[in-house]
Order: sequence, then C-alpha cells, then structure tokens
Amino acid sequence: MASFLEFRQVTVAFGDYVAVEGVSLALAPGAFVSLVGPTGCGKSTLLNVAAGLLAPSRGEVLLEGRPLKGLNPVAGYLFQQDAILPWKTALDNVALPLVFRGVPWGEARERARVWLEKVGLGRFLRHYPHQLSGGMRKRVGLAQVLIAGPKLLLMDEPFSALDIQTRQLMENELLRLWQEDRKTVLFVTHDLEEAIALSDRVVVMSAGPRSRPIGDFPIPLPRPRDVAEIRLTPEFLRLHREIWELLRGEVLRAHAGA
Amino acid sequence: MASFLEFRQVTVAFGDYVAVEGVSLALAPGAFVSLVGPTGCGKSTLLNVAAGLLAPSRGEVLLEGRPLKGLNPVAGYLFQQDAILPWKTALDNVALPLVFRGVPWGEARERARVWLEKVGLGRFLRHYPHQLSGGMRKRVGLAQVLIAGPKLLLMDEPFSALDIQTRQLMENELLRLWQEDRKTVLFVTHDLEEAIALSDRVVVMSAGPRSRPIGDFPIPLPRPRDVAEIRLTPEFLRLHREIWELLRGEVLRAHAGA
Amino acid sequence: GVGGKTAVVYLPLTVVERLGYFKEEGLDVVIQDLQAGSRALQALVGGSVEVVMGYYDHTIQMQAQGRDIVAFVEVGRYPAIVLGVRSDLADQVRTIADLKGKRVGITAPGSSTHFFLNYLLVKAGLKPTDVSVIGVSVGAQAVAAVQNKQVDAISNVEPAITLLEERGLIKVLADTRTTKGTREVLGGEYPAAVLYTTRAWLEKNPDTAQKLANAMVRGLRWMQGKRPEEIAAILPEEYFLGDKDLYLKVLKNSLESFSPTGRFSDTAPLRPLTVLSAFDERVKRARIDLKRTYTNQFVDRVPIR
Amino acid sequence: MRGLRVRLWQAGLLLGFLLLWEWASRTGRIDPFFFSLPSAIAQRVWRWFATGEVYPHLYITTVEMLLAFALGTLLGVVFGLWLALAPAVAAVLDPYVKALNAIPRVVLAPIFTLWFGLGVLSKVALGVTLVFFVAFFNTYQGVKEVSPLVLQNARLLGAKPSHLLRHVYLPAAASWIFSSLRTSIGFAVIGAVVGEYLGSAAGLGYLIAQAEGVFDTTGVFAGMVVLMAFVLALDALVGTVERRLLVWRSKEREGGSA
Amino acid sequence: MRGLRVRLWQAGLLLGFLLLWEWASRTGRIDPFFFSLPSAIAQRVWRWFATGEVYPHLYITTVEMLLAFALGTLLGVVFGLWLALAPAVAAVLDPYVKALNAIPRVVLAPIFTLWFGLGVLSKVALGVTLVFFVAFFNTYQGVKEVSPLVLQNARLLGAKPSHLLRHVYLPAAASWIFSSLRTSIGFAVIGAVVGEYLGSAAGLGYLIAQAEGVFDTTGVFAGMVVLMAFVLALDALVGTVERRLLVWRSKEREGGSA
Ligand SMILES: Nc1ncnc2c1ncn2[C@@H]1O[C@H](COP(=O)(O)OP(=O)(O)OP(=O)(O)O)[C@@H](O)[C@H]1O
Ligand SMILES: Nc1ncnc2c1ncn2[C@@H]1O[C@H](COP(=O)(O)OP(=O)(O)OP(=O)(O)O)[C@@H](O)[C@H]1O
Ligand SMILES: [Mg+2]
Ligand SMILES: [Mg+2]
Repeated sequence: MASFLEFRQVTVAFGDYVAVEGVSLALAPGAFVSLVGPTGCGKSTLLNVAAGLLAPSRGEVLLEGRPLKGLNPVAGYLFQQDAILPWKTALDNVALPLVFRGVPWGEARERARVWLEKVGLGRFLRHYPHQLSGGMRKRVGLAQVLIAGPKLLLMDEPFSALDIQTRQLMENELLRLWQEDRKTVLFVTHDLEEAIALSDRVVVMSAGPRSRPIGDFPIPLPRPRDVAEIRLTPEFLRLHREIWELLRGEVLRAHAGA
Repeated sequence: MASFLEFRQVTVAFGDYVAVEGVSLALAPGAFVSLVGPTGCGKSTLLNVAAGLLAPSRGEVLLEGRPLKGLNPVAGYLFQQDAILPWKTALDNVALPLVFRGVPWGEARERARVWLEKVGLGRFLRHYPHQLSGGMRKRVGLAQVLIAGPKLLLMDEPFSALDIQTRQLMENELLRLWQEDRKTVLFVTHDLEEAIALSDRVVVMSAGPRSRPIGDFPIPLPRPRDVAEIRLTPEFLRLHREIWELLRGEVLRAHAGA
Repeated sequence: GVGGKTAVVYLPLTVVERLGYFKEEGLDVVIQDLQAGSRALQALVGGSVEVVMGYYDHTIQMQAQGRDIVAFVEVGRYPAIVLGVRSDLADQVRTIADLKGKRVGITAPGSSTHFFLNYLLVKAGLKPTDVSVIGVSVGAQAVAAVQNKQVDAISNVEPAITLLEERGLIKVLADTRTTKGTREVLGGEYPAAVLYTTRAWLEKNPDTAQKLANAMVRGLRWMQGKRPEEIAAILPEEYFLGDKDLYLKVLKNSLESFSPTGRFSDTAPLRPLTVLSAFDERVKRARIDLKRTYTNQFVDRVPIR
Repeated sequence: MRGLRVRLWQAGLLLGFLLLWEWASRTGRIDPFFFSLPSAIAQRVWRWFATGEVYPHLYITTVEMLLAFALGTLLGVVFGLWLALAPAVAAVLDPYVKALNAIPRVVLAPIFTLWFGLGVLSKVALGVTLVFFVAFFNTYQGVKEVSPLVLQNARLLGAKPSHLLRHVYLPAAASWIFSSLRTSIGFAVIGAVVGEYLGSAAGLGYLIAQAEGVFDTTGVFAGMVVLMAFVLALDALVGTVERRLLVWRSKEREGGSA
Repeated sequence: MRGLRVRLWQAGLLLGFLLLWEWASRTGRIDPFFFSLPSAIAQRVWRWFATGEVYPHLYITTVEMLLAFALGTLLGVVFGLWLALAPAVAAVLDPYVKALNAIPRVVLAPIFTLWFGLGVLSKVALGVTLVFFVAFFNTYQGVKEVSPLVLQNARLLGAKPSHLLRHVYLPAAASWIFSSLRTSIGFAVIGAVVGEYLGSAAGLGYLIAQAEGVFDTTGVFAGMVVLMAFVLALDALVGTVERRLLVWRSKEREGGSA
C-alpha cells in the first residue's frame, strides 16, 4: 500500500544547529502514529515540515506520492501554542474554517456550536480567547481543527493542558472520529501511555541535536479501544515497559549531552 | 503557627460569571500545596489573586497576616503560558531577575548559566525564545523564577510540556530546592500523581462556575522523596485512589454542566 | 486670482468688489486668494484662474520665458515698497550705502522686494552680495523679525511698514508709496499692481476683459480724492479688526500709489524692465518687447462718466 | 466619579492656562499683537457662530478634511496592505515611497492647483499626501507584526488571501491603523487648512489667511480654536469606532474591583 | 541574486519614469513651465554640486532636519512613554494633545519667529512640532500593546519602573517607534524646508523658494531631488539601526532552504 505521508531523508538545520537529520518515516493512509521523544528533539519541527510551514534543508516530504510544495492542503494542525484568533469569540473561531470553505456564517455557527459542546465548552461560546482558561483555549483549537474534517491530522501535545478526566473524554472522542472516516494522524505527546493507548504505531525519536527515529513500535491492541480501560491490559503494560526502556535511555543521554 | 498565605472567602467574578466563590485556604510557612481540579475551574485565577495581579471581587488575601495590596512582593510566579521576554536570549532572561536586584550583568549571567545548566539548557544560552522548543521555553521560565529565590512559589502546570523523564528530573530538583530553604509553594497541576508525589497537601477544586475547594488531603509520605520511586509505594496508591474518586466525580459534573 | 487679497496694494480689487461694480457690469467674479503673486501667476498659467491682479514685473519675467502675458489695467502706479532701517541703528545707517554688511529682511527671495533692494544697493554703489538677505515673509512674521532684531533693515510692503513705523521700530530710507518718494528712488511712475492675463484669453474674451476694465477703472476713479475713512467705510469689517486706527493710517500712506486712470504711461514700464534686467538672469538675456506686456486698448475704451 | 475628576482637572488646566494668557497679555508680558487675548478670541468665535458667518467656511473645510482623511487613510491602508503582502513589490518600491514622503508638499501647491484647480479637490489632494504616509507606514508595519502562529494557523485552516485579509491581517493591524488615524486627523486638517491658506476663496484656512493679512491675530487664533474643537469631535468619533472594533482586547484584567 | 533583481527593477522603473517625463515635456504633453525636464534638473543638480554652491545650503538643512528629527522623536517617545505609563495624566491631557496636533503649524510661523528667531532654531521648532506627534502617538500605542503577560512577569520578577522601561516597554514598543521614525524622517525634512521656505537666509528651502520666486521650476525640482536623496540616505541609516536592535524577531521561520 502506498503511504499517505512520507518523510524521505528529511534534515532540518537552523543555522549551524541541525535539529533533525535523515528522518525517514512513512504513514499509511488511515494510520494513527504517535511521535514521542525527549523535549527539544524536533517533534514540532517535523510537524511543521509535514504541514508545509517549514521546508526541509535536505530531503523531501511526499504527500500521496507527490512531493509537497508549500502548504499542505489536506492537513489540519493543532499547534503546541495557542494559535486561535484572539479577536474572535470561541464560536466564531470554530466557525471560521467552514466560512473559509464557503459555508454561510449562520450555518457555520450552528455547526460550530455543536463542536464546542462536544469539547465541553457549550457555555463559553461568546467568550474571547483571553477570557478562557488555558485548557479551554486548547479545546477551542481542537474543535477548530476538527470541524473542517482534514484528511491528515497533525497534533502537537493537544491534551497536555487538560485534567486527566477531560483528557480521556477528548481522547475517546478523537478515536471515535478517527474510526469514522479514517484520517491519517500524526500525534506528538509526552505521555507514553497516551501514545500507546491511541496509536497503531509509536515512533521514538532520539535526543537532539541530529535527532532521528530510533524505535518504531507497532501497537497491536484491538480496536475499538477505550483509553481508560486499555491501560489496564497486560499487553499494554508490556508495550509500555518496552518503549519506556528505550525512551528512558534516550532522555538520560539528552541530559548528559546538555 | 500563623499561615504564610491565606485566602479568606475569596470570590472572583468576571462580569456575571463567578469563577471561584468563597475560597478559604491557608498555607503554612514552608508548605507545599497542590491545587488540582477540572480544567477551567479557576486554578490560574487563584494563583493570579495570590500574586496580586487580580484583586478579588470579595474577600481578601493575607500575606503573613497582613492583607495583600497590589503586587505580592515575595512571590515568584511561573505562568501557565510563556511569559519570558521574547527580545532577550535565554541567558539574559534568566539573568534578569538578578539584574533587577542590582547584581551586575556579568555576575548575573554567570549565575544564570549555572541555572540554565541545571534545567538542561546549557547548550542554548544564546538562543532567543522563538528559537527554543515549547518545553525549553518552559524551563527557561522555571530557571527565571527560581534564580531570584522567592519565598512564595506559585507554579501553574510547570512541567506539563516536558517528557516524563525530564519532568522527573525537574521535579526532584524542585523538591531539593524546596527542602533547602523551605519556600512556600502553591502548585497547580493536572497530573494527580505529580501532585501527590510532590506535596504536603493536595486541594481539590470543584468544577466551575462558583468553584471552591471540595477536598483537602494531607499527604503523609516521608521526605525526602524521589518522585519516581514514591509512586510505587502502597500508601501513594491508596491516596491516589482516594483523591481520584473525588476528582473524577467532579470532572464528570463539569461536563454534565457544560 | 490675486496674490494676497488683503495686501494693501491690491485694495482696489476689494473696493470694486464691495461697490458692486463687477455685478453692475454683469460679471460674476470669484476672487481666489493665492497669498503670493508668484502662485497667482502659476494659477493663471495652469488655467485655474482667468485673470490675475498681480505685479507688472511678472509679465516681463514671463515674456523672458516665452509666455505671452498681458497687463490691461494699471492699478498701482508706484510699487509701494519701502526700505526701512531699524530705529536703534538709525544713527549708523543714514543712507543706503551704510547697509553694507547688514542683514536685510525681504518678503521672499526672488520677489519684488528683493529686486527693489538690489536695485537700491547697486544705485548706492554696492553689490547685492554686500548685504545678507533673509526672507521674512509679509505680515506678522516680518514684524516679529524686526522686533526681535533678527534683521537690521527691511524691504517690505504695507501694512507691515506702517505698523513698524507706528511702533517706532523702523526709520524709512526709501519710500515708493508716494509720488515724491518714488520719483526720488525710481525716477517716476513704475507700474506695480495690474490686472493681467494671457494674450489668448484676452483675444478670446475681449468683452469680459472690457467689462473688467470698466469696473476696475470705475473703482480707481471712485477712490481718487477719498479720505481713508470713506474708503474704510465700504470695506469688510474684518480688514481693520486688528486695529482700525492703524488701518486708516495704512490707507492714508498708500492712497497716493493707486493709479487714478488705470492707464499705462509710455515710459513707466521701462523702469521695471531696467530693475529686472539688472538682477534676473533670464530677463537680462532675453530681448523683451515691452509693447507686448501691456495694452491700454481696454482702458481707453472705458466710458467716461 | 473618576470621569468627573478627569473632567475637572481638564477644565482647571484649561482655565488656568487661559487666565495666565489673559493676564500676561493684559499686563503686556506677552505682546497681544502676536498672541491676542483669550477673551477677545472667545468673543470672536462667539460672533462667528452667532452671525453664522463661519458656517460656510466650516462646511468647506469639513468636506475637504473628511475627504482627505478618508481617502488618505483608505489609500494608505490599501497600499500598506499591498506592499506588506507582496514583499517583492515592496522591495522595489520602498525607496520611492520614502523619497516621496520627503517632498515638501507646500512646494507642490502650484502643481496641485494645475491638476486639481483651486476648489476643494486641490486641498483634498494636499491632505491626502500627508495622511497617506502616516496610514501607509503604520499599516505596513502592522501587517508585518501579525503573529506568525495565528497566520499559519489560519492559512492551514484553508483561508484564501481575501479571508486572510479580512480575518487576520486587518484585525491584527487594527490597533496600528487606529493609532495612525489619531495622527492622521491632525494632518488631514493641516492639509486642508494649508491648502486653503495657499489659495482659495473660502474655508477656515482662508479665514485665517485673511486675518493674518490684516494683522488680526484674534481672528487667526479664533480660526484655530474652531479647528481644534472640530478635530476633537472627530477624534471622539474615531475613538468610539475603535472601542467597538477592538472589544476583543484584554485591556486590563477585567475581573475584581481593583 | 535577488538583491540585484530588485535593484534592476528599481533602476528600470526610475529610468522609465524619467524618460516618459522627458518625452512628455519635450513634446509639450506636459507643460515644462510646471514640470521642467529631467535632463535640465539633472544638469542643475550637477552644477550645484560641481560649483559647490549647494553645500552651505545642504549643511544648514541637514542640521535643522537632524535636530528636528532627533528632538521631535525624543520628545515624542518620552512623552508617549510618560502618558502611556501614567493613565491618569493621559486621561487629563488627552484632548489637549489632540487639539495641539490639529494646529496648522504654518500659521504659527510668526510666533516661531518671535520665539526662536529666523535662524536654525525656528525651523527645528517647526520640524519638531510635526515629528513629535508621529512619534508620540506611536510610542503611546506601542506601550499600550505590550503583552500583559510579559509585563506582569517582569514586575513579579522584581523590576522597578526604570527596569520596566528599559527591559520591557522600550523593546516591546521598538517596532512601533521605528515605524514612526520612517514617517518622521519625511516630516522632519518638511518642517525644515517649509520653515526655510517661509523665512530664512539659507538652506534648501531657501533655494527652492528663490527658484519659485523667479519661476525657475528646474531649480525647484533640483532642490527636491537633493532632498529626496538625502532622506533616503538617512532612512538607510535608521534601517540599519533597526535591524541591529530587533535581531530577536522571528521574521520568517529561518530554517530550511525555502
Ligand atoms: N527558529 C529556530 N532557530 C534555531 N533553532 C530552532 C528554531 N526552532 C527550533 N529550534 C531548535 O530545534 C530543536 C527542536 O525544536 P522543536 O520545537 O521541534 O522541539 P520539540 O521536540 O517540539 O520539543 P518540545 O517537546 O519541547 O516541544 C530545538 O533544539 C530548538 O532549539
Ligand atoms: N478575563 C476573563 N473574563 C471572563 N472570564 C474569565 C476571564 N478569565 C478567566 N475567566 C473564566 O474563569 C474561569 C477560570 O479560569 P482559569 O484560567 O482560572 O481556569 P484554570 O483552572 O486555570 O483552567 P486550566 O486548567 O484550563 O488552566 C474560566 O471559566 C474562564 O472562562
Ligand atoms: Mg514542540
Ligand atoms: Mg489555568
């Protein structure tokens, strides 16, 4: 099967500093792949490359077999930092992607309301971003990205600002959506349990500089999953231990190097 | 023993929306208190009040028995969002609090370097914030707050952007520092394990609006602790289960309400 | 168009307007105030105005540039420019020759006041470069310049001159407001304020030109022998809001300089040419045909009433 | 309460200044020939309005000024947006724009008269050449300052250039543009008045020029007083629009009774 | 490469424009009485520099203009900072500042002459009154736009007002201030030249006025050409300083070879 998104020997350098080097990674259509690695190793950088926001210094990215030039037209990207529009209310922020697609404001707002209720913000439709808490803003961003139904989903620590319970609700919602129309997902997280519970594959990055994937673990857990329950299965614990061993060494190396 | 910081019937309303209501909470000198609760319940709001950035609509905050007027002079506050100065390098950002206290730049930079090494950023001294990854910026902020040695430490999800291993290193470092000169710490986190592992007390907030503390759990775990090891003790697991029960119900309520 | 409607040298225009003579001739005249003679001329060349009340000098300068500008009514027969020296220097500077090395205020570089000064200097045996000139504009700024001792002498026009005299700030050295003064300084009549326009316009609109000439000449005749008070009585109130007594004095000092007939004498236009060709490169180089710069054909046809 | 205090202060300052002026003029400490007397000026303004003679002039100046303001701002904003969004064009045109800004407009009066006649148009043109640059430089910089994160997010959400303009660039540059409006109002007035001053048959500038020609300082100052009152009225209008459009800003933290 | 292309374009545009002008003037399509001929202008400029007669004038104008620029900007920035940081004062003074900005400076020429004489000072004063407002409004707004988070962080870190000014307000407002400088340069020149134009014994404005007095359009345009060249040189200087001071900006994402 041809891959949906493929990194081919991608190297990104900022001046002298080579953040990632020779990254090759192929995502099958409909795959849910998590990217974990020590802080500062270049995960966000890779997502930026995949979104077409950053051209690699060497190598290339293929989208459905064709080299990606400029912005990735099928990607939805939930940034690590807040990127929603500060001058629009939560409702308008979420309605915006639909408006961009030509949906009239009235209908777009109607559909946005539904999405905001899904992420638990039904009571904060008219709030501006600065009137929302950190976790709320993240969820507005999530709704904004999901409402447009992108074929490729790039998510950079989407749930780290949420409490565990809300997080699990969101994770399950994400899985449900993904199951429905089988988007391809590239998911960055620091929470290894989250990575395993959600993904088909977990890719471990080495510590920077010159970071690259050093482990690629298929997660053969059955679907559909409930993220809370699956954490208790022995298979999960085995995988967790295995990946953790690798990751732990890497992080220690990162600190030794710094 | 008189409390170091005390909230007395603090209510904060934003327009009609009452975020927290009638919060009373006393922190003994040298106490390490964690605040957990569903997203959007008002944790950051309370930290803002404690820092003197936000005046409560009703009630008051006492600092060492005296009502707090204006900025809290003894507080160090690690904000939930990035708040380091974008026009200064990592090194200068960390040196700044010392410069504010009259230390000459040369010496301040020398001491800042040591701190940046402690948080694992020894190789990124000359980087500007926009050249750092999310987790790196957070750590610069951490060093910036800690270098001044504040008597009261307010921390809003300081470690949520870090990978687990780095996170544990930072947590241990924080505990070591705290043990040394017994700052008073008010710590906001979504990670209940982190809260229990670090604190003397865990306070659970109810879901907003009109949020207030609904549980106050002393954590009688022995010190000094290693955050990684302590998680495996049965006492820890018992506490975790107990608090989790309460919290879980609350979060569900929050979503039902929304 | 007019360059500085409130300037005293252009007073007859306001008089004619107030007396309603334009209307009686069936003309609907809009007076555009352009603040400076040179800009009024430019507006004429550019076609924004049809007729200008301005200085005769300009018609000569324009001919040097190949423009056919014709004056058809003489309004002022003396230039009404005055050279005065600051009173506190009056002992040192008794004649124009004593101005050597001094700072002299003019209205603007290249203006008539500038040429006038240069002419006087040369006549007194000096070179134009023997003094340093400073543009001080007209009006209050000129007064301020003298009062603050920014200039030692000043070549300027009414009403600034009378005001300066009134305040005892200057002593007059050369005065071309009066017959006597002008004869002394320039040797005789010297067309100053005139109505001029392009030859093309004149040829296309002889009737309108005639009506304008009629109205203007009527106004000039009306002004003859009137006392300042009588003239002031028909002027808009704004003209002497500053200080009525002062304005009357200004009028008294200036009345003589207005032409009684509107006619150009045959010799008078020579004088501006002499002055100009002494200092304006292009006028000097060009061969000026004075006959083409003015015409009495309209004034001569004004009905005598 | 606070508003009242401010008003009182303002009135007090004004009164004090006027009294001082009046006193100095009457006692000859400053020369009334150059400075007139506030009482005389007030009287004149009163008479102008009582007899109604000022209205036609005011009307003309208002029309000129509003046109200059609107047109100059519009052109400045459009041009600013254009150059900011087309860096190649900007690089080429940059020196020309700057050189044009250095032309003393007053010198161009004859050319304006040639092109636009002596009516309203030439004054508008003069005003436009002043207002344009203020609006242009600020819009240009405002667009350059748009948060790259928000911009990238909007582009990935599918915004077409027109959407970006409407939903990202304009709102982001709004505070820049409004700031320029504040400066522009003054310059629009100057353009109109100087234009009239240089050549016209009506307008406040004409009034002032006439007054100056006969040493009527009172008239000059009265003209300026009317101008100022007029500009303040216009500024209040801009202020209202600005508050409307920028509701989303956090201003100060809103909560509490601080 | 790119730089060269830009230069070529610029030169081409200029040349095309000049040729068109020359052609139109020669064939009488535009009136050389108003527009002169580029060749004649070039000749005149050349003669001015060859004979050296322009140098004293250029020197005077330069001095006036630099002084007006420096002083106006300084005053504007200081005042802008002051009012932005003292909202009570700002509220009181606000209408006065705006009213002053509406005064047509040209009308004030007599008063400037009275106060500052006919020398360099009165021109500087005129220039300052123009430059001041541009700098003032932008600085004011720039300070108001400082990220509240960064500001609060700095204050909590112990910054005294002077520190805030130096390390927060000024860097944050820097891009605003620089933007105003761009506009200001032009206005400083206008102030100097118009001042000379209205009354002086030397300077480019004097040259222009003299040329105008004898209907020497070539001289007028030659004066303006010299002015423009001069402003461009100054602007390049400001640009260099700006790039130095604002190195911390992200501009475009730096990495890659895009
Ligand atoms: N514009 C830039 N200039 C220089 N270096 C940069 C730039 N952007 C990123 N880097 C460097 O690239 C490396 C990778 O950054 P990246 O943001 O991809 O890390 P990350 O894996 O997302 O980390 P985190 O988990 O902390 O978010 C870091 O070392 C960072 O300093
Ligand atoms: N300026 C404001 N105007 C209106 N409402 C506000 C404002 N600031 C905060 N709120 C509201 O107050 C509530 C509490 O916000 P706060 O930021 O304290 O939550 P939090 O507990 O820190 O949440 P999180 O865990 O997501 O950071 C939220 O519902 C938010 O919408
Ligand atoms: Mg990242
Ligand atoms: Mg929060």
